Amino acid sequence: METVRHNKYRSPEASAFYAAGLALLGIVVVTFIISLFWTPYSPEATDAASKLLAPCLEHPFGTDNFGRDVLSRVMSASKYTIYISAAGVAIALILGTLAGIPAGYFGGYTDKGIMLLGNSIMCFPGILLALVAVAVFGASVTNVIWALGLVFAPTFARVCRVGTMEIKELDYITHARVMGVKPYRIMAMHIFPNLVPQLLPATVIGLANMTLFESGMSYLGLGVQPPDASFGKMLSDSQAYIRVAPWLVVFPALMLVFYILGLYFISEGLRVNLAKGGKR
Amino acid sequence: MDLQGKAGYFVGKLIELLVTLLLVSLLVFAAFSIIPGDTARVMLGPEASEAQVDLLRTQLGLDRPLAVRYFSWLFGILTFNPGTSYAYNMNVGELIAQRLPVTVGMSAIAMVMVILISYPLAVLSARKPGRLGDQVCSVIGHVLFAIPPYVASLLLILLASSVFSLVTVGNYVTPSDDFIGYIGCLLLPSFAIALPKIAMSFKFLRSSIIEQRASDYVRTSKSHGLSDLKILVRHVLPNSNVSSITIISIILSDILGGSLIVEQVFNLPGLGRLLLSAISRRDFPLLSGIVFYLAFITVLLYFLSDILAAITDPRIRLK
Amino acid sequence: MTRHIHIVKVHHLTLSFPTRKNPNPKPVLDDVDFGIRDGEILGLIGNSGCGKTMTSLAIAGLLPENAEITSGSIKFAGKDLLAMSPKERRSMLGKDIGMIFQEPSTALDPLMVIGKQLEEVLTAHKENLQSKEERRKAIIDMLKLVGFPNAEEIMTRYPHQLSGGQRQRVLIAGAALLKPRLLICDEPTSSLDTVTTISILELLKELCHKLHITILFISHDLSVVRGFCDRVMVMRDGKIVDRDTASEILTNPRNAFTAELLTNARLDTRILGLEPVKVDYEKEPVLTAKDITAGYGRTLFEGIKNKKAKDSGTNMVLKGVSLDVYPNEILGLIGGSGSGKTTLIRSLLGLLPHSGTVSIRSDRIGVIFQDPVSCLNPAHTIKWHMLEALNASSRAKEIKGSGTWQERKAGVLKRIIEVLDICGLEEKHLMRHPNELSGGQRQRVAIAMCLIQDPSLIIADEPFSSLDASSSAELLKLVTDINREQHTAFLLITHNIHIVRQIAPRVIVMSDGVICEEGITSDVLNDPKSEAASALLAAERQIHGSFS
Amino acid sequence: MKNLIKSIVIASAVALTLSGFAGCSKKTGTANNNAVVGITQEPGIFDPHTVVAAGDEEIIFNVYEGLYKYDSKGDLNPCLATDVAISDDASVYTFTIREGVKFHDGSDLDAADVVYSLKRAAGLLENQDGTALVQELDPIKDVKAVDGKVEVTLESGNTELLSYFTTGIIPEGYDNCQAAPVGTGPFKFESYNPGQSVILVKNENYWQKGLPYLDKVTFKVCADMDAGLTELAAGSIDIFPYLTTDRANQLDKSKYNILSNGSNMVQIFALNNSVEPLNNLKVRQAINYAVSRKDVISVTMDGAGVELTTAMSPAMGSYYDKSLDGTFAQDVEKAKALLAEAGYENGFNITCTVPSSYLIHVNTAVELASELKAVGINMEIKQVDWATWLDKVYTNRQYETTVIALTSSYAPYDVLDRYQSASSGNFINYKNDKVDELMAKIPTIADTKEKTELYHQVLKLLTDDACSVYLQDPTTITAVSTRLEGYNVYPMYVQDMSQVKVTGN
Repeated sequence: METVRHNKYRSPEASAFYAAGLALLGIVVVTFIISLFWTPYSPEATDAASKLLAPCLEHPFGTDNFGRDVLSRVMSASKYTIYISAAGVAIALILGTLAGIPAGYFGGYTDKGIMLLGNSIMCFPGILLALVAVAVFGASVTNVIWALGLVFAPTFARVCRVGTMEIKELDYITHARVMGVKPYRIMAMHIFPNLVPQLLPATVIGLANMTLFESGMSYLGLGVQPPDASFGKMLSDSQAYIRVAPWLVVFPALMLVFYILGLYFISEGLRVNLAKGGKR
Repeated sequence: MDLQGKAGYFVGKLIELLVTLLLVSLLVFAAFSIIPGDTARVMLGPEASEAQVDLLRTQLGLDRPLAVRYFSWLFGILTFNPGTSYAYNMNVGELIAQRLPVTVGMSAIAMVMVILISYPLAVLSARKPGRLGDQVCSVIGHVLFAIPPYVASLLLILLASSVFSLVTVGNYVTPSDDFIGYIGCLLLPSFAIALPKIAMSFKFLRSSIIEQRASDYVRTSKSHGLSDLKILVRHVLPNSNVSSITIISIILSDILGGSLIVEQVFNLPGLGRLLLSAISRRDFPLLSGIVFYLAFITVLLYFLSDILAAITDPRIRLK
Repeated sequence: MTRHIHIVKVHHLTLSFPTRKNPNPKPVLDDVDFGIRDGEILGLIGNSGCGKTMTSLAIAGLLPENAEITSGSIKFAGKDLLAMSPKERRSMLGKDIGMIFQEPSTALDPLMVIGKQLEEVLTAHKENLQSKEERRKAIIDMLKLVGFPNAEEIMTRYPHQLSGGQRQRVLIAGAALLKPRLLICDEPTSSLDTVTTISILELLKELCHKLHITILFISHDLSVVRGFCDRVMVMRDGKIVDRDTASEILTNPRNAFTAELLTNARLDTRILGLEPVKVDYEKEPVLTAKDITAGYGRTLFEGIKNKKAKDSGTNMVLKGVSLDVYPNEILGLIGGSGSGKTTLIRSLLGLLPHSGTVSIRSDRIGVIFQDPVSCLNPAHTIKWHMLEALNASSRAKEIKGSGTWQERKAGVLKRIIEVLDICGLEEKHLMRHPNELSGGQRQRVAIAMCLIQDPSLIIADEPFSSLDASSSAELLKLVTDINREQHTAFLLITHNIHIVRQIAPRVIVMSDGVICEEGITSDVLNDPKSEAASALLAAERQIHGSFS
Repeated sequence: MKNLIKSIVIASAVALTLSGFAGCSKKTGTANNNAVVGITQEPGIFDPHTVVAAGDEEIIFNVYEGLYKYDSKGDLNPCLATDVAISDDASVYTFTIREGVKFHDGSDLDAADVVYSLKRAAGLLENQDGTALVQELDPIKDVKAVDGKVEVTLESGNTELLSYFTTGIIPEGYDNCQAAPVGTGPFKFESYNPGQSVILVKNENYWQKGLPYLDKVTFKVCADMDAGLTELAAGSIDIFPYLTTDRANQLDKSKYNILSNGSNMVQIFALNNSVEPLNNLKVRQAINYAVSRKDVISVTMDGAGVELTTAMSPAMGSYYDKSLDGTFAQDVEKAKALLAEAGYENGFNITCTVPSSYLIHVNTAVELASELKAVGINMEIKQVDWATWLDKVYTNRQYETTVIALTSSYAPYDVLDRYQSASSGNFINYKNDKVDELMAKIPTIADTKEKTELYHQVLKLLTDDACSVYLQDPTTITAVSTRLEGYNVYPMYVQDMSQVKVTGN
C-alpha cells in the first residue's frame, strides 16, 4: 500500500493573492525591463522650455520642474528600486543565513553571541540605523544597499535560527549526526533546503520592506542621488508642486505602491500556502 | 501570580538588557568615530585658521585616545549628561529633552490610534472570517500596509488642506503651553505613521484571534456552556494579547523610526530633524546622543514587553 | 421528568459540508441512526475521518458553522435538539451534556488557574450555586472525586504545572461538575500512556456508576473498550456498520471491518513465526555503558549546575545506568513514559552531555526513530539519503573502491540498491522524495541508511508505534531478518511487551531513570520483581489481556 | 450589537481627528503686534565677532549694531558712530561716538565699549592670542579712546576697511554674547530653542526714536524651503525669504506680497584649475560656452536671477564691468570645437561635488550635467553634506567641480580677495601673477576711479582665464504677509525687522 502525499498544496485564497500580486508586480517589472532598452526621453535630460507640463501626448506622465519627462524617470526609477531591494535582500539573506543557522544549530554561547549582536542591531529603529550608516559612509547606491542589507540581516537570521532550532530536533538531523555527518554539511545540505519554504515569504516581504526604507531614505535625500531617479526622491522633489503639478506625485507614488503591494500579496500567498500546506 | 518563581527569568532578562545596551553603545560610538570630516573644522567654518582649529580640537578632547573618549562618552551618556553639542553649544541632554515631546508624543498617539482602531476591527473581522466586511478590511489593510508613511502624509496634508481647508502643518505648540493644542497638532502626523501599523496590527490580531478561537480550550469552554462573548473576553482576547505583546513592541519601535521621517513632512521640531541637522553638521555628541537614546528606548521597550509577557503568561520561565 | 430508555436518540441523521462550488457533497454522516441508553457506556469506534467526532459534535451542538444537517433529528431526553435555539442548546452544554476531548495538553486555557476555569462552568449556568463558597466547595468535592486529594492546591495551579493525566482529570471534573446526564468522551485516552489510560478509564466508569452519568465513548482503538464499554458501535465512512455488546464484538466480530480493526488493535507476532537467534553472552559486548548520569541543562551556568546536580544526584533524568549489549542480540528496553528511555538513547548516541563511559566496539551505531514522518529529510531524494549515509561512514572509500569516476559511481549505486533490496525497497524508489513513500517504507529507508554503514548495533526507538499493524509486523520481520543474516545487534525500545516477549531474549526495565530490572525476558515478564515492571505488565494485561 | 460597536469606533475616530484639526487651526502670531520669520538655517552663534554663517548674521543684525551700518540700498551709513575721519595714508581711522545710546542691559554706550569691542574683534585683548576673531579686522594694530573719540591704527594704509566697522559693539568687558547677547540694536535677545526658534523682543530704549514697531519677532526654523512653504500656506509664518519663483507663485496673493531683490551673491560653477583636464584653458572656455545661464536660472530660480559672466554681481555698481556682459553666450558648436582643440573631441568624465543641503545648487548641478552632456562631457553629481563639502572641497580642495554661491559683500575687495593665489579662500586653485599684483596694489590706492579701473582689470583677467563658470546672481524672493508693511529686502543675508509694522490682520 503506497500513499502519495503532495506537499505542493495550493489554496484558492493563495492563488488569488498570487494573481493580484503578480499583476501589480508585473506592471513594475515590465516597466523596468523596457527601461533597460528604451525610454521615451533620456531620464536625465533637462529642458527648461518645457517645465511642469501636464500629461499630454508627448509626455504621457507630464514633465517635472527641470522639464524632464516623468514617464522616462518613473521607468528609470523602477530600475533603482528593483536593483536596491534585490541586492539588499541578497546581502541580508546571505548574512542572515550564515549567522542564523549556526546560531540555531549550535545553540549555547554561539547562539547567545550571534543573537546578541543581531538584537543590538534590531534595537535601533530600522530606518535610524540605515540613516546613520549612510550618513557615516556617504550617500550612494552601494552604501544604501549595504546599510539596508545590514539592517535587515537580523530578521533573516531570526527566521533561520528559529527554523533551524525546530528542524534540528527532527529525527533526520539526529540521524545525520549519529551517522557522523559533519556539522557544516548538516547545516548546508540537511537544514538549509528545509528552511527555504520559510525563507521565501521572508525574502519577498524583505524586498517590500526594503523598498519602503529605501524610498524613505531617498525621500530624506540620503538614498539614490540626483540626477538619478528614484521614487522617494521624485516624491520629495514634487512635494512643493503638489498643488500645481499633482502628476509629479501621483505616478511615482502609484508605481511605488504597486511594487510594494505586489510583493506583499505574493508573500501573503506564500504564507497562506505554507500555513495550509503545513497543516496538510 | 507566581512572580517569585520568575525572579531568575527577570534577572536573566536584565542582564541581557545591560549587555545589549553595552553593545549598542559600542556600535554607536564606533560608528561615529569613523565619520569622515574634521569636526573642529566644520564648527569653525572654512575661514578659520589652522591654529584655531587645533585649539578647538583640544578643547573638545578630540585629540585623546579612542578608548578614553569612549569611556568618558559612555559615562556621560549613562548619567544623562552626554556632553555639549558642537553645533548648538548646548547640553545634548537638554536639546534632546526639548525635542522629545514631539517624537514621544507622536509615537504615543500613533500607538493609541493603532490599538483603538485595529483592536475593535480585528475582533469584528475575526467573528466571521471570510465574510464581505472581513475581506474588505483585509484588502484595505494590505493597501495601507504598502503606502509609505511619508506618502500617506503628503496625501493627508493635501486632503486636509484642500478638501477640509484645515491648517495642518507646522503649528507646533509645546505641551506646557497648550496641551490640547499639542495633542491636536500631532494627530494628523501620528495618523500617517499609524496607518500602516494599524494594518499590521489588524492583520496580526485578526489571525491570532481566529487561531485562538479554533483552539482546544475554546472548544472546552464551549462544551462548558459559556457564551461566545464570555469566551472572547475571558479566553480568546487574553491569549491573543499574550502573543501580541511582542508584535506591539515591534510596532512601537517601527513607529518611533517612522516618526523620524514623517516629522520632516509636517515640519515638526522633533528628534528626526535634530538628527538630520546633527548628521549634516558632524555634531558627534548630539548624534550619538540621539541614536543611543533612541536605541535605549527601544531596548527598554523590548525589555518591558518581555517582562509584561512573563507576567501575563504563567508558562514563561527561565529556559 | 420522565425516564426514557434512550437518553439520546439520533434519528436518520445526515450531515454534509456544502460549499458554493459543490452544493451536494458526499455526506460526512450518512443516515446515522442510534440511541444511547440511560446509564450505559456506549463505545463508538472507527478510523479517523469516519464521522465519529462529527456525530458527537452534532449531539453537543458544537458543529462547525459550515456543517449542514440535511435530514434527521436528535432527541435528548425526548426534546428535539435541532429545533432548539442556539441559546437553549448552549444552556444544555455543561449542564445536561458534558464533553471531554483528546488533547488534554491544549484543552485548558494556559493563562487561567484551574479553579477559575472550573468555576466558569458554574457561573455560566446561573441557576446553580450563587455564592462563591458554594461554588468553591462544589469544585473541591468534584476534584477530590476525580482523584485529587490535594484539591485546594490544584485549584491554584496553571495547566502547564500539571501532567497530561492530571489535566485530563481536571477536564473530566469540569465536564462532570454539574452532573450532566450525558458525558461525551472524544478519544480521551489516545495521547496518554497505558498506565494512565487505565486509571482514566477506571475514573470514568466510577463516575458513570456514582453519579449516574451516561457515557458516549469515542475511540479509534478497539482494545480500550474491553471491560469498559457496555455496548460498541463501529463506524466507517459516515455509516454505522456494526453494533453489539462489547464482549460479542471483541470475541466474535461479525463484520469484516470490525475484524480488521481488531487485528490492528493487537500485534500478534506469533503468526510471523519469528525465531530469535542464539546469543553468546561470553563474547565481548558491542556496547558497554557504565554509570551513565545525564540531565538537561537549564541555564547559562549549565556546567556548574550539572556538576552540582551530579553531586547531589537530583534533577537528573538518568541516574547511574549501566548496560551491555552483546553481539548479535536483540535487547528489549521497556519502561513507562518519563522513565528515561529516550534520555538513555541520546546519551548512548553521544547527543547529550553525560557522565559515565560509553564504549562501542565498532565505530558507528545506527539508529531508527519512532516517527516515520520526520525520520527522512523532506527536501532530498532517497538516493541522496543513501549517499549521504554512505559518505558519512568510514566505509565510504572501501565501497567506492578505486577506478574511474564512473566506475566508483556505479559501484556505489550497486551497493545502495543491494541494501535497499535487503530492506524490501526497489530501485524505482531511488529518485522518490520521502513524502511519496508510506510510513513503513520510510522506516525501511531509515534502516537501509543504517545498514549501508554496516553497523554492529542498531538502536531502534519505538520504530513500530506509529505504524499500522501490518506494516509493523513486516518491519518486525525485517528487523529479525537483519539480526539473523547481517549479525547486527539491536537495542529495541518499545512499550509493546508482546514484541519483546517474541523477539528479545533479554530485557531491561527502566523506571525513574534507573534500571529496575534486567534479565532473561521470560523470567522478567512472568515473574516481575520490581514494582515498576509489575505495573507495566498489569496495565498491558488489562488492555491486551486476552492475547497474551 | 455589531453595528453599534462599529459606529462607536468610527464616531470616536472621527471625533478624535476633528478635535485635532480644531487644535491645529488655531493660528499663532496673528491679531497681535508680533511677527514670525521663517529661516531655513539653524542659527547657532550669537557672538557678533565669531559669527560665521550667514544664517546667524540674519538674526543678530537686529540685536547688534556697529559703528557703521548698511541700509537696504547697500549704502554704508553712520550708526553708533556719527562721523569718521580717515588719515591721508588711510592708516588711522578716528570715529566720533554717538551720544545717548543705551545697551540692552541699560548701560550707556561710550568710547570704552567701542575700544573693547574692536579690540576683541581684532584679537588685541590681553587674554587673546592675537588672532583676529573678525579676520578682516586683522590689519588693526591698536585701538584707543582719545577725547571720547575712538582712534584705530592700522598696520599699513588700507582704504577698504570702513565697511568692516559694521561689526557689532558690545558693553565693555562683556564676554557672554553667545548665551546672552547684549547689543544696542532695535531688538533684544529673548530666547533660543535649538531647532525651533529664536525670539527677539522690542528694545524700548532704542536710540532711533519710534522704532521698532513690533513687540516680538520670532525666527522660526523650517527644515527646508518646502517645509517653510507649507507653513507659509498654513499661515504660521509671516515672512519667508529665499523662495523660488515657482514656489512663491503658489501662494495666495491676497495674503502675501512677493518681494524680490538681487541678493548680491555669485553662484559659481567652480572648476578646480589644478586638476586634469580643467587646467586646460580651452576646456574651461568650452565648459563656459556649453552652459546656458538662462536655462540654469529658469530651472533653479524660475527665471528670477541675473546672468553673470564674471566674479561680481551687477549690484556692485560701478565696480562691475558691464563690458564683460555676454562674453560666454551659449554656443554648443564652439564648445565642441574648443574641446577638440584641447584634444578632448570625445569628451571626458568629471564629477561635481555639491552640498546636498542646498537644493538650488543641487538643481543647478543637475541642469549643468544635462547641458554638458550635449558637448560630450559626462558629469557625475556627488552630493555630500555641508560638513564634508567644507572639509573636502573648500578646505582641502579635493574635488573637480562644484556649485556654490559666494556670499554677498559690499566690499569689492572682499569679493575678489579669493582669486589671489595665496588666499585661503582660493578653493578653485586659480593662479595668475598679474591678478596677485593688482590685488596687492588696490588697498594702497585712495582714488576711487583708479581703484575701479584696477578692479575692472582683475575682472577682465578672470574672464579671460575662464577661471570658472559664473552663473547667476539669484534673486531673493521674499513672501511677506499682507498684514505687515515696512519690510525692506536687503541685498545681503539679513532680515531687518526694525521698520516692520502690523497694519492689518
